[in-house]
Amino acid sequence: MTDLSVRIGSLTLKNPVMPASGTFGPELAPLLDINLLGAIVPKSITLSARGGNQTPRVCETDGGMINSIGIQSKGIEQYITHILPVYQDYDPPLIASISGESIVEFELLAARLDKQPGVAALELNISCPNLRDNGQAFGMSAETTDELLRTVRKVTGKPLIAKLTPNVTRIQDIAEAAERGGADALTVANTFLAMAIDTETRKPRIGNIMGGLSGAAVKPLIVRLIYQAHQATDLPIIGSGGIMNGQDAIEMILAGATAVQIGTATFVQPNAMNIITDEITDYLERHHIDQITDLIGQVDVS
Amino acid sequence: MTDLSVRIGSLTLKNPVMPASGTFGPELAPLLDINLLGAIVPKSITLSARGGNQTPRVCETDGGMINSIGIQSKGIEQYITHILPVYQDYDPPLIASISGESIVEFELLAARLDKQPGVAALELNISCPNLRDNGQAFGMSAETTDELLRTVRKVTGKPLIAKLTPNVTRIQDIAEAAERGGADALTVANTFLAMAIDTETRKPRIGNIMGGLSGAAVKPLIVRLIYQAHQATDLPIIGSGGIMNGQDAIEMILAGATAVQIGTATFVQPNAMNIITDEITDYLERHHIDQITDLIGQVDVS
Amino acid sequence: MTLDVSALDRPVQPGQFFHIRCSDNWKHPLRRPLSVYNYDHESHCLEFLYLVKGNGTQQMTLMRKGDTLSLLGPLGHGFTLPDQGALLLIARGVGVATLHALARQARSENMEVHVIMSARTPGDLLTVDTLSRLGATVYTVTDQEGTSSVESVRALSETLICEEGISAIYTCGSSRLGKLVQELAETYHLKGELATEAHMACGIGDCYACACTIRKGNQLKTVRVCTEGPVFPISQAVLQ
Amino acid sequence: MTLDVSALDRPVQPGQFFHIRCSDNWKHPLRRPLSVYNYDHESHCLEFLYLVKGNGTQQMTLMRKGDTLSLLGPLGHGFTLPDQGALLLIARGVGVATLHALARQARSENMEVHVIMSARTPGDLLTVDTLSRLGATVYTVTDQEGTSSVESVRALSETLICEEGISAIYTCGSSRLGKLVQELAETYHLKGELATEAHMACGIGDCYACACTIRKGNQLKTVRVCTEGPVFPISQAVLQ
Ligand SMILES: Cc1cc2nc3c(=O)[nH]c(=O)nc-3n(C[C@H](O)[C@H](O)[C@H](O)COP(=O)(O)OP(=O)(O)OC[C@H]3O[C@@H](n4cnc5c(N)ncnc54)[C@H](O)[C@@H]3O)c2cc1C
Ligand SMILES: Cc1cc2nc3c(=O)[nH]c(=O)nc-3n(C[C@H](O)[C@H](O)[C@H](O)COP(=O)(O)OP(=O)(O)OC[C@H]3O[C@@H](n4cnc5c(N)ncnc54)[C@H](O)[C@@H]3O)c2cc1C
Ligand SMILES: Cc1cc2nc3c(=O)[nH]c(=O)nc-3n(C[C@H](O)[C@H](O)[C@H](O)COP(=O)(O)O)c2cc1C
Ligand SMILES: Cc1cc2nc3c(=O)[nH]c(=O)nc-3n(C[C@H](O)[C@H](O)[C@H](O)COP(=O)(O)O)c2cc1C
Ligand code: FES
Ligand code: FES
Repeated sequence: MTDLSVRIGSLTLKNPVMPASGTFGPELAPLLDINLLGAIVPKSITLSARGGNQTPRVCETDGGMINSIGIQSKGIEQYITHILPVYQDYDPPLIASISGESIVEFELLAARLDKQPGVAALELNISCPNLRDNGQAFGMSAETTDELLRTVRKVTGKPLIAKLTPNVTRIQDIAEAAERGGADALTVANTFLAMAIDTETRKPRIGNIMGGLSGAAVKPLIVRLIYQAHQATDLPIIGSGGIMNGQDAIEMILAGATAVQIGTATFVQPNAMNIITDEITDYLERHHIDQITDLIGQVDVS
Repeated sequence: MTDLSVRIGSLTLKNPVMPASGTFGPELAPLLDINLLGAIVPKSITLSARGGNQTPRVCETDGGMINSIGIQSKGIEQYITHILPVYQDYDPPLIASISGESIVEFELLAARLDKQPGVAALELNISCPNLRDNGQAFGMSAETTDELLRTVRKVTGKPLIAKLTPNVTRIQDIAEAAERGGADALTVANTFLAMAIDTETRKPRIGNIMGGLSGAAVKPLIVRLIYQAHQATDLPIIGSGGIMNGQDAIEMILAGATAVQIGTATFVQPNAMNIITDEITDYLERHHIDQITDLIGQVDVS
Repeated sequence: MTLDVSALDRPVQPGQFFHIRCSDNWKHPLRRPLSVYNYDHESHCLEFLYLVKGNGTQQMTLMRKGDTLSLLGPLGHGFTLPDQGALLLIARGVGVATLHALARQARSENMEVHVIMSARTPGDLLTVDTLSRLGATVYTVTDQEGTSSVESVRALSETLICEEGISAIYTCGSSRLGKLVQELAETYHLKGELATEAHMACGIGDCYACACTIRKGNQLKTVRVCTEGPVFPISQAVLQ
Repeated sequence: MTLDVSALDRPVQPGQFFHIRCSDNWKHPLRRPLSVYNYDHESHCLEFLYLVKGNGTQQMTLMRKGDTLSLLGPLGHGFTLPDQGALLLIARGVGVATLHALARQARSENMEVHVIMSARTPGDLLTVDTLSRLGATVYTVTDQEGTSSVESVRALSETLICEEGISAIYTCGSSRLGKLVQELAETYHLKGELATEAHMACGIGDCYACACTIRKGNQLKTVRVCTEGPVFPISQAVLQ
């Protein structure tokens, strides 16, 4: 029997495959076996209601897509009363992605969710390129990252996963800051700030001018960021960006990821996560590897 | 008659299409009409001879490639005696790309080339991810960029083009630093630090572990970087990264580029630059635009 | 394009759409939404009518008899028929695809259907014959003939409303005509519905890519076209 | 794969290669190098023999009669024949492709050709028959039969060298055999050449992707396989 289970801080997942925040919802239930996921990750939630960004909010680019949803949300209270219960009847633990506009908001969100038994861990979206001006994010500064983690750490005992931005000069510095601040794990990474212009209309193809690039096109950048973050910290890493199949997931695990998140692939094929889990199992069996944890960070750089 | 000419500092190019350093050589002559280029840009030259990096030095990724050539060069003297003369008989002005391992080396290289009539401008490769440890580059620091430009500025009157790295948190800061330091133009940008792993052998697919990603996959990131740099400075920008056809070139010009460099596309199709120039002309004619300069930065963000 | 969708076990409403993987071309990963043009519940034949716009629709033209296509659907909320009275459909361009399905449904329930079809040139007018064959009365207007101005369409519509016992009015494909329909519905107290479009990623309600603003009472609300739409009561539409 | 390359106006040497755009699949932009397996100067027929390895070669298998292919070439430096004497070719796996062209050329100049062909299994031995038909003497060794160890090949080679008047020795496809050939060439003072492989981008000498290290005199030098190679004098080869 191949053992797919992995640990993210104190949390054990039965397999390393989970959705990327913002690309998953209960609407997938008829198309995907949610109980076969390693974890459930709903869309990032904000403290108060937000309308989201201008349309168009998505555009296709070669081998990927740009999105600028801007976190449309009905606020934390509605999340607790309406969103969390929807997932109660599924087996996988729920990782709540939270997104504040200030450190205080992150603190309030974490404190509020700390009391929710339905929340197994928190993912701190300190990296959304679509909330603040010109793609700025908390995760672009090591100091802010450290302070933010430190503040949130004080108000909750649940595992904290810092979702880093790839739009930085040295992800190692941010990874270390998150570890110092008390993160239990890192998600590497959110989307890449990007832009596309329609040459016929001369208009940006995203209403908000810029947005976040995801999908296959970004994979070689994410593999590099995982490798760098893994060298810089001992924290478990959740790889996210461009995974389209099991081989991509294995590539990230070899680079240093403990688990993986799937986003864009789900838009292409709603049951992509189930297929990817099967492909990971096939790979392990073919290579006679008993436990997936034996692969983590095992890229051979000799 | 459509006017394709553009100005890069004091240099006038008859059209905005030129090769990206490291992807061009006289061997293209039978396959490409070099006299139809806006400029000639040979491979970056270093002060002393360098052997380059371990093999494999290139690998294909989805919609792009990673390279880690590491600037194999025979040194500046051989460049002056053997490389420059090769291009003497072609019309387009030659932009010499120089790559130092220290600010002093950049200074020495610039001083040496300042006296060469065959060199119309200098491109400072302050952004090669393949020279120093783990993809570090001068262009990752605004201070170093400023100081480097300032130093080089003192030793040459030729137009200075700073080739920026995309692997930074805020390209605006680096663009401003280069402008302050005395740059006449910016190339946006060099390659993205990237990594790929062969899941069967578990080895990195590049001998040097990491390398620089180029090709179509990076275009939406480069368009964004051009847009940001154009907002931050008044310098003419040479867009570079992922241009495969005339429409891609127009997209970058709308984002704020004055000229464009073509690299990976030449590997796919050796006469790509000639085709792209024709496609740009077709676009201008179809849209009844007399001068390409009327398009620069004209993305409609209203 | 006609497909055999025997696996489909749900009813398909006019106005609903399918989210289509046009090819396995890695360069163009996203699915494309296309309205149901016609669905025959007996033969399980599903038809789309589409305009070749970019790569996705281009790829679809390359499909040959016997090829298979990955579809998600039927998705979204379709049109609702009035309890009685005649229908007026006002379509522009390929917007006729979705209204066509509605016309067919209404005709199958023996309702009277009038269709005003607008296009740039007479050559761009689609499916006039099929609609006529269904027993719908078709009026065509085009830019080229100078008959498609909002004012002309308004005049024609008002005549029809007054003379033909129209109880419900539907539109798709033009925001100028959408506005007109909104005014007509309000003035003449008609049931009115509008089919909207939006760029989509998931197509099933998860990603909020397809947001559009609607008016509910006095409040503006952002909803998902793929889930709350693509058909909305015309009174809720916010059109500029 | 056989191509009509009537546009080709240059002679093609055995050991040279073509740089091939295997498809216009955007996902896989780079060209792939393939050695000339056979070129008929009269009919302008160019043949490749390739192993299906990854996407590029896979795409090539999808090509049908009548399709066209974008090729750059002939590129690089090919093999040189000895002034006289017999040739010994030692090939492993698909390395036989490039040596095959050499065998054909040598036979057309009436030189005697001996080929030791090594592979994992007898089923992996390629083009034995064609080589025999050309008049080459073929010796096959395989891992499966336990006949392919360097020592066995050395013994066989030494016998041939002593008995068949071998004046030049060529190899491709295995660095262990390359080393052997290097030793044999030195010991027996034979002309020796090796065809190498390297990952390439441009294929024409511009990008320095295809670097390999050679020994010239006492110095190590980095050269481009696509331009200075792919065939090198065996004495220059640096093999580990
Ligand atoms: C609910 C709904 C029903 C539709 N029904 C029909 C129909 O029956 N017949 C028909 O011809 N067209 C219909 N459309 C429009 C159709 O989806 C687009 O024409 C199609 O997606 C264009 O894809 P492309 O690859 O050819 O063009 P491209 O311009 O290459 O597409 C690039 C991206 O933009 C998106 N996109 C481009 N135009 C539109 C658009 N108008 N609406 C939504 N996304 C767009 C594409 O889905 C793709 O993601 C409908 C749209 C919606 C939202
Ligand atoms: C000068 C030369 C001549 C060759 N002649 C032949 C021949 O006659 N027959 C034959 O079967 N093979 C030959 N090869 C090897 C052939 O180029 C590779 O098998 C082929 O490129 C694999 O491409 P792929 O897309 O199938 O594999 P993939 O593994 O998907 O290729 C991915 C990338 O790696 C490169 N690559 C992978 N393997 C090699 C390799 N061994 N050498 C160089 N690049 C590689 C590809 O070109 C591509 O860029 C030759 C190589 C060289 C350098
Ligand atoms: C439509 C869309 C919405 C997203 N929303 C969020 C979000 O709310 N919070 C977040 O942390 N990441 C969000 N992301 C980023 C994804 O979680 C993920 O990190 C990214 O898409 C890269 O993975 P992929 O290439 O597998 O899609 C979103 C991505 C997309 C495409
Ligand atoms: C094989 C290769 C070698 C390169 N060598 C250099 C170099 O020597 N100096 C430099 O400034 N950029 C170098 N680059 C970067 C290119 O000049 C260019 O900025 C990059 O490839 C992006 O453009 P593209 O997507 O059109 O290839 C190299 C790129 C490649 C692919
Ligand atoms: S397209 Fe994803 S919510 Fe509508
Ligand atoms: S492949 Fe470019 S120099 Fe050889």
